[in-house]
Amino acid sequence: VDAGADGGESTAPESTVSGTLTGAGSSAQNAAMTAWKTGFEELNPEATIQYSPDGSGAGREAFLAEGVQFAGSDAYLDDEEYEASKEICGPDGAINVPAYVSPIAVAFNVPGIEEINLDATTIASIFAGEIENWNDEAIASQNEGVELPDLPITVVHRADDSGTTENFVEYLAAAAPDVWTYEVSGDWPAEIVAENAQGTNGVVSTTSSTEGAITYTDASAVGDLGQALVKVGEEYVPLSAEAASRAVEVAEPVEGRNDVDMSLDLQRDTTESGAYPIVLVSYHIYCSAYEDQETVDLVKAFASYAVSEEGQSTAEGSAGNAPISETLREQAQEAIDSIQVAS
Amino acid sequence: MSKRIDVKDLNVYYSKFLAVEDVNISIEARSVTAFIGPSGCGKSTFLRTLNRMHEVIPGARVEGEVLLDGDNLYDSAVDPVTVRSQIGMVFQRPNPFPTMSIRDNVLAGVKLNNKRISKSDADALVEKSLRGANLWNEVKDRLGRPGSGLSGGQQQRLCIARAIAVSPEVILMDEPCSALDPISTLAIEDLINELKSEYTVVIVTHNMQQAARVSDKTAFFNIAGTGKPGKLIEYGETTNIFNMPTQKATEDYVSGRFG
Amino acid sequence: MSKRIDVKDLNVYYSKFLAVEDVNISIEARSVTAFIGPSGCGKSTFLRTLNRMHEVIPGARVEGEVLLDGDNLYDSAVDPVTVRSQIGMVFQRPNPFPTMSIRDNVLAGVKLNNKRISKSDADALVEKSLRGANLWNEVKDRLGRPGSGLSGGQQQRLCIARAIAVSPEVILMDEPCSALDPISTLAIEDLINELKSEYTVVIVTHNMQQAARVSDKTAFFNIAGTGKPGKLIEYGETTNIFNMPTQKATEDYVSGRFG
Amino acid sequence: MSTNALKRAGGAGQSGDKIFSGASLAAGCLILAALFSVAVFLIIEALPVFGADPSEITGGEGFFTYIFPIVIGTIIAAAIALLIATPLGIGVALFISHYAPRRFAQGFGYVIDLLAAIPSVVYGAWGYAVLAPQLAIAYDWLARNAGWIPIFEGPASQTGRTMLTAGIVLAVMVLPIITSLSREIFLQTPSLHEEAALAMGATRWEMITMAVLPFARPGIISAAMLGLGRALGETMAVALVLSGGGLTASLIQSGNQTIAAEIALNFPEAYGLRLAELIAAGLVLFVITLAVNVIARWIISRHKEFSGAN
Amino acid sequence: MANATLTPRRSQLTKGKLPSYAMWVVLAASVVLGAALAAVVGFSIVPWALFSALIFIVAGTVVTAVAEGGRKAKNRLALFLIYGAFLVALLPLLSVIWTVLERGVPGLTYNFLFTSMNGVTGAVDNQTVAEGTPVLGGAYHAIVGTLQITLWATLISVPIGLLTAVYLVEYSTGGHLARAITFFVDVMTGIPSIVAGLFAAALFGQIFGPGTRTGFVAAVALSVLMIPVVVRSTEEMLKIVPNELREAAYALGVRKWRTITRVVIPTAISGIASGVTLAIARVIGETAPILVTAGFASSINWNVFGDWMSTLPTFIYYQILTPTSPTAIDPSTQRAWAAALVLIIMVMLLNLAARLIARLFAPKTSR
Ligand SMILES: Nc1ncnc2c1ncn2[C@@H]1O[C@H](COP(=O)(O)OP(=O)(O)OP(=O)(O)O)[C@@H](O)[C@H]1O
Ligand SMILES: Nc1ncnc2c1ncn2[C@@H]1O[C@H](COP(=O)(O)OP(=O)(O)OP(=O)(O)O)[C@@H](O)[C@H]1O
Ligand SMILES: [Mg+2]
Ligand SMILES: [Mg+2]
Ligand SMILES: O=P([O-])([O-])[O-]
Repeated sequence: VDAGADGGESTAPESTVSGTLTGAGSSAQNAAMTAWKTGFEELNPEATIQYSPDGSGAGREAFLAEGVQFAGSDAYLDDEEYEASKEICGPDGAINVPAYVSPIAVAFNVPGIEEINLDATTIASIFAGEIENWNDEAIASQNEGVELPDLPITVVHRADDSGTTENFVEYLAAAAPDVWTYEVSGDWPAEIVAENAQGTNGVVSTTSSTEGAITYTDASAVGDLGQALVKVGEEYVPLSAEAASRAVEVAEPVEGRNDVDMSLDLQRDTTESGAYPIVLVSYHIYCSAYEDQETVDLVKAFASYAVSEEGQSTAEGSAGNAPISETLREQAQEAIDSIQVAS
Repeated sequence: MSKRIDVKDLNVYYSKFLAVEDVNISIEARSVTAFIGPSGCGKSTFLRTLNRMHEVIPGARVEGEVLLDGDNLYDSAVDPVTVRSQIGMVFQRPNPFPTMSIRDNVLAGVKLNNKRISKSDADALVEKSLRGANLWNEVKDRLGRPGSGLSGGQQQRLCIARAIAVSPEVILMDEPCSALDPISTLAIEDLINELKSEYTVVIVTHNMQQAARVSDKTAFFNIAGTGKPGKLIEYGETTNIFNMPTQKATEDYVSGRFG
Repeated sequence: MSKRIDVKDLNVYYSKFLAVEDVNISIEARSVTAFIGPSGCGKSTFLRTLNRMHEVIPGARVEGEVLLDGDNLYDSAVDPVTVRSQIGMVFQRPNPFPTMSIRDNVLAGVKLNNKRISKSDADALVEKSLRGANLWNEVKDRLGRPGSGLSGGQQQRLCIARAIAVSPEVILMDEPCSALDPISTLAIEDLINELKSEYTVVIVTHNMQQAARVSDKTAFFNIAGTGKPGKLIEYGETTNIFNMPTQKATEDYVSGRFG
Repeated sequence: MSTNALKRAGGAGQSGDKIFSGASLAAGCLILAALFSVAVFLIIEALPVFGADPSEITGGEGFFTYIFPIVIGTIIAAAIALLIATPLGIGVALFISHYAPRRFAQGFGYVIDLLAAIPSVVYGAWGYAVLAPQLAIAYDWLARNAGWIPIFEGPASQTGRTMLTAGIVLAVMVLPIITSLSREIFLQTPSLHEEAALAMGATRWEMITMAVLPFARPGIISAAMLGLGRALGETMAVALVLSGGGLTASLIQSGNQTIAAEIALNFPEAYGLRLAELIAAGLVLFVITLAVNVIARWIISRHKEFSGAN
Repeated sequence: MANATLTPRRSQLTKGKLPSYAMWVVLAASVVLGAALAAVVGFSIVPWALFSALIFIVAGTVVTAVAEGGRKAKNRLALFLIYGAFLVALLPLLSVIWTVLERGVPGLTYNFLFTSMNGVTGAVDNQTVAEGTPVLGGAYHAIVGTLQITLWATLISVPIGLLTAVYLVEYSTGGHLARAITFFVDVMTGIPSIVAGLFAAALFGQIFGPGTRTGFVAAVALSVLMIPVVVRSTEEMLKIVPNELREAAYALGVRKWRTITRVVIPTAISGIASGVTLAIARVIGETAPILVTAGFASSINWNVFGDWMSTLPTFIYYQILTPTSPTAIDPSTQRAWAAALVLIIMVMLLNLAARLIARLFAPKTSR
């Protein structure tokens, strides 16, 4: 109905917009956001994007307090927050758009081993501290032919409250409910005593410097560490962008939102072949309606750019995440197109 | 210029300790008054109340009145600064400013108050004050050096120079010659004699000859015993105090002439 | 117990400024020696070199020898601490420790060598020293109070009590009676007379009667002019110095008897 | 009475006095208002925690159960830091003020002040990357040889990122504060009193215990309190260095957490009640700071008469 | 006579004194013994130094105690410990400085100092790593932000802090107000920095609407952290100014405020300067409060009252925790250490400036 609508059709919007768009939230998106910001500002020299990677919670809070115009978040708005968003966005509330998909690797530092096969129960047992040595029978039985050393396992987890942790333990709780009986949250369960470190970088470098260590991390940061193949159905699936996208595609939309909303509940215990279920989906949260046309244009232009093919590949080049699939992109564009001026 | 001081029923306390009790005294303008008395009897304490310097010591307070030409210093509306700029003081322990050169020490009263003074006036004032305190010759070549590098007696004279440089109407001197040799002492006594023609001078001294030489009137303070307050025992013409004191205690004290 | 001091060709400098030049003097054991001279002539400076206290002042240094019973204080192997524990000192400016009570001030030096002094011994020593300095009566009721709440003269006597409490072999006193009234002065002079029977005493004084009264020998220091070094002009029996000085300068100085 | 000439004589310069005393009073009131509003802000923000159902609090057993181990952790970390930094800081300050050759003393002071120039993120990164691996070896040795002492109970952390390491890093951060203030105060010791001690035949150390340390006492205590404040409130360095966890007595295993680090680590993802919890934790820190400071002030005031202000 | 020259009389003053070389002998013995002990636990430099030092301290003290008595021994022990304290304090300093220099110097290029991170994406870093070209992007924006925010924080807190300390020491008589100020200042010394940030953010959010993030908000947050340090250290320094000096000025009829500004403060200036530098050094290195108050800018902004800003610590923090390119973190790491080095140099220069200022006013005493 308006100029922004065509923006989505082609990968490079022809009309330029102006103004400053402010966002805050997920630090996981930071690298991708930098790429989007740079790419977008190049196409729209009059426009400025500023994004503060304060954390998803902080971002959602700032969004709901009208401190920022959009939020980046590793989790979609929960029901309560969705209700609250109606206060600021009008009767249709906010829209969650999955813009950043990134698989979470189970990474380890065992000299000479680059890949091992693990099923959900084994992963859960290791992280719960029940399997304490790499030569444990439970690991060996899935890895015929791999020379597993007699080496104690050091579990390394995130010290800070993080989306990565939340998605990882959500997977453990769903796929290995017998072993993983802890509460699912962004905080590592206090009952499990293990080494920890702040930030993705922290866990990776601790793991790299500690033989026998295992951790979970955003796939982009895995570096030289060994990676586990995760058992889905009957096969062991290696981590890849396609496998991650696949898992997102088979996710179920959340009920009770406005019709264009794209909040997704991932099926962690999926048996879908080729899907890699430990994946983090990070959203852009926009209002369904903004005060004035200028903001609407700006928001639509930026949102479209982020989910566009170009936007996604720019992000991949910078952040190493997995681009969203064609189907998702179409849905997302539709949602973005529905953004309008508040009546 | 000079002013008289009348003290009425003055008590001085250090917190609860009554250090000086019930002093009544009238100090004439244009005269030299000497305070004598044994160590610890409250001379310094009393002297400090004459320009409200006791207020600087935590816990110290007074009762009674001190009138400067009839105006009560302790009136609630009176600014102690006004009092002190009219009543100058030289302390028992020399205290030159360590942050300042000798010259700046002398000019402290002028400069710290941000009074504008031309360089030549300042130079003249420095020389005049230092000459008055008999220090000029010793320091004229090192006016820019810190005041703390002087000998004990030199510091004492520097403090005298500093006090007279602001020409207050009344000058209180607490043992100004204690660290001085006879020559400097004579010079200071000459200075006091000179000052007297324009200012009111009060000095504390342990040196009875000095009191006899320079003062017009003498006040004798005494203390009855440890923990007791100091009291003004006798006050009168210096010649009378030294030659025919009315009080036994005064006679005992002045007759044992040692100084 | 007491020791003699021989000074040979001593020069004292403050950085580049030669403050005292070429002093040769022999101070007898068990005697009282008085240093007299105009303010700023280097008496304090010289006195400090007798127990190496000048070393505390940055830039101050000496050339020459000071022998304590034949042992050079300035020998490189000598620890100034050893020197100072044998040669005590009372300063021109009274300096009681403000952080200590009066009692602790007196005991400060004693506790250094004798940590475990019994309470009764300590009490006895405190009383004896304070009595010696004629301060006992004034402070006996407030031994536990801080030393800084005393009058100027009281502080000076406290410092004397502190110095004699450690019974050093030589006691140097820089104008010990400057802030004292005649009564206390007499008491201190009595004390000096007493000390003399066991210790060597050196005092700096501006009071010539005092020098005449207490000292066996007198040294007269003088300074030729500003910026010039102080020099020992004449040294001899006190009676000779006062009655038939050999030098014109000495005669001029002592004949102008003011003190 | 109205004829009192002294009353009107003041005029001229008096306004300066009024302005200055007024300004300092105003500054005092402003600080009071500002700090008071910080406190009020905290209390308001923390209030939801105290009304909340215990099961909603992290850990599910109420705020006290949640905060208690972290409080202990905070105290341990600050205690280690102060126990190391106070004597060391005083020693360094004495070195600079009374021991080092005068010519170099200033330079040495400057060098130590450099410690204060290092940002806490860098301390964190250094503690994490350089110090911890070094200490891990020592911890291993301690666990084997002194493991019977509860605080050295094994197995020692393989990464060395333990409470003791965090305490040491904090000590290094606090050190310049204590050193710099103590040094300035030591330098101001009246030379009269130093001379008095030396003249009695005191050795250098005796002179220091007699004249310098008693004079500087209140200052040293204040310096230690400022250091304590830093140690208690430090966020980034601890967050980076410490591999935190539940309460343990051992200082050489992973475990324990400090309030400030807990806040820093969880704040970005916190909202609603969780945020209130974290702010309430900050409030608890105030209470600790206050308690220690009250004790310190009391110690100073007990000796007030002997402070030698005159 | 000949006899006398053969055995010169030993000075009473040096009786029982250890010869000057004694401690060197003890030191040499300690080093050897230390090596032996270190060999027992597995020889390496750290235990060797540790054992040698311990043995030297103990042996030196004991030898002195035996030869010269307890007092001298205590004195010597104190000397050892105090020199030791200094050396121990140097260890972490050298280690940190070395770490920062080693990792920071390579990144310290003209380009780093004079460009911002505007336009630098992960792809740029990936390319840099792949092609081995020099790292692009710099900390100019963060340097500007650090200077601006710290300047404003200092402008707010130093006058207020100084005046408050003056009020507490010179004007108050220990009344309720003084006690209340002291109370809050004490409490605030332990404020976690992030809480100060939250407070400032909430305060400005109330006044200017939610999400107000500017350099000035950060400066206010930092002031909350700075003020207690300034007040308390200044208070201590003012307290030790001898009353004698105040008295001397008052007796000259000098007004109280002039006495304070011309006599008291100059006497204490060196200590005050140290305290202020400490306070600045503390806040200039703060990360957490900046994160929630100043936003996160990657381009240059000189205006503290509008738009977001970055500071060096936040720059370092983000470069370490969320590298520009998660897949190639080396450029980010290099930028972080170079920024740390820049920050340290800035504080050093500041410290130097403070000392120079202090020296201009400092007492011209002989010390
Ligand atoms: N710390 C110092 N630095 C530089 N010069 C000094 C220092 N102390 C004293 N002087 C100078 O050395 C000379 C001798 O000083 P000294 O204190 O020895 O005099 P004095 O004879 O004791 O005088 P007084 O009787 O006044 O105490 C004087 O000219 C004095 O200014
Ligand atoms: N700051 C103080 N706090 C408490 N008591 C004090 C203080 N200053 C002096 N005193 C006491 O008050 C009494 C009088 O002291 P003051 O200094 O007036 O004596 P003085 O006559 O000047 O003696 P001197 O001749 O020794 O200087 C003494 O007993 C003294 O101990
Ligand atoms: Mg007196
Ligand atoms: Mg002298
Ligand atoms: O993206 P994170 O929330 O795991 O930092």
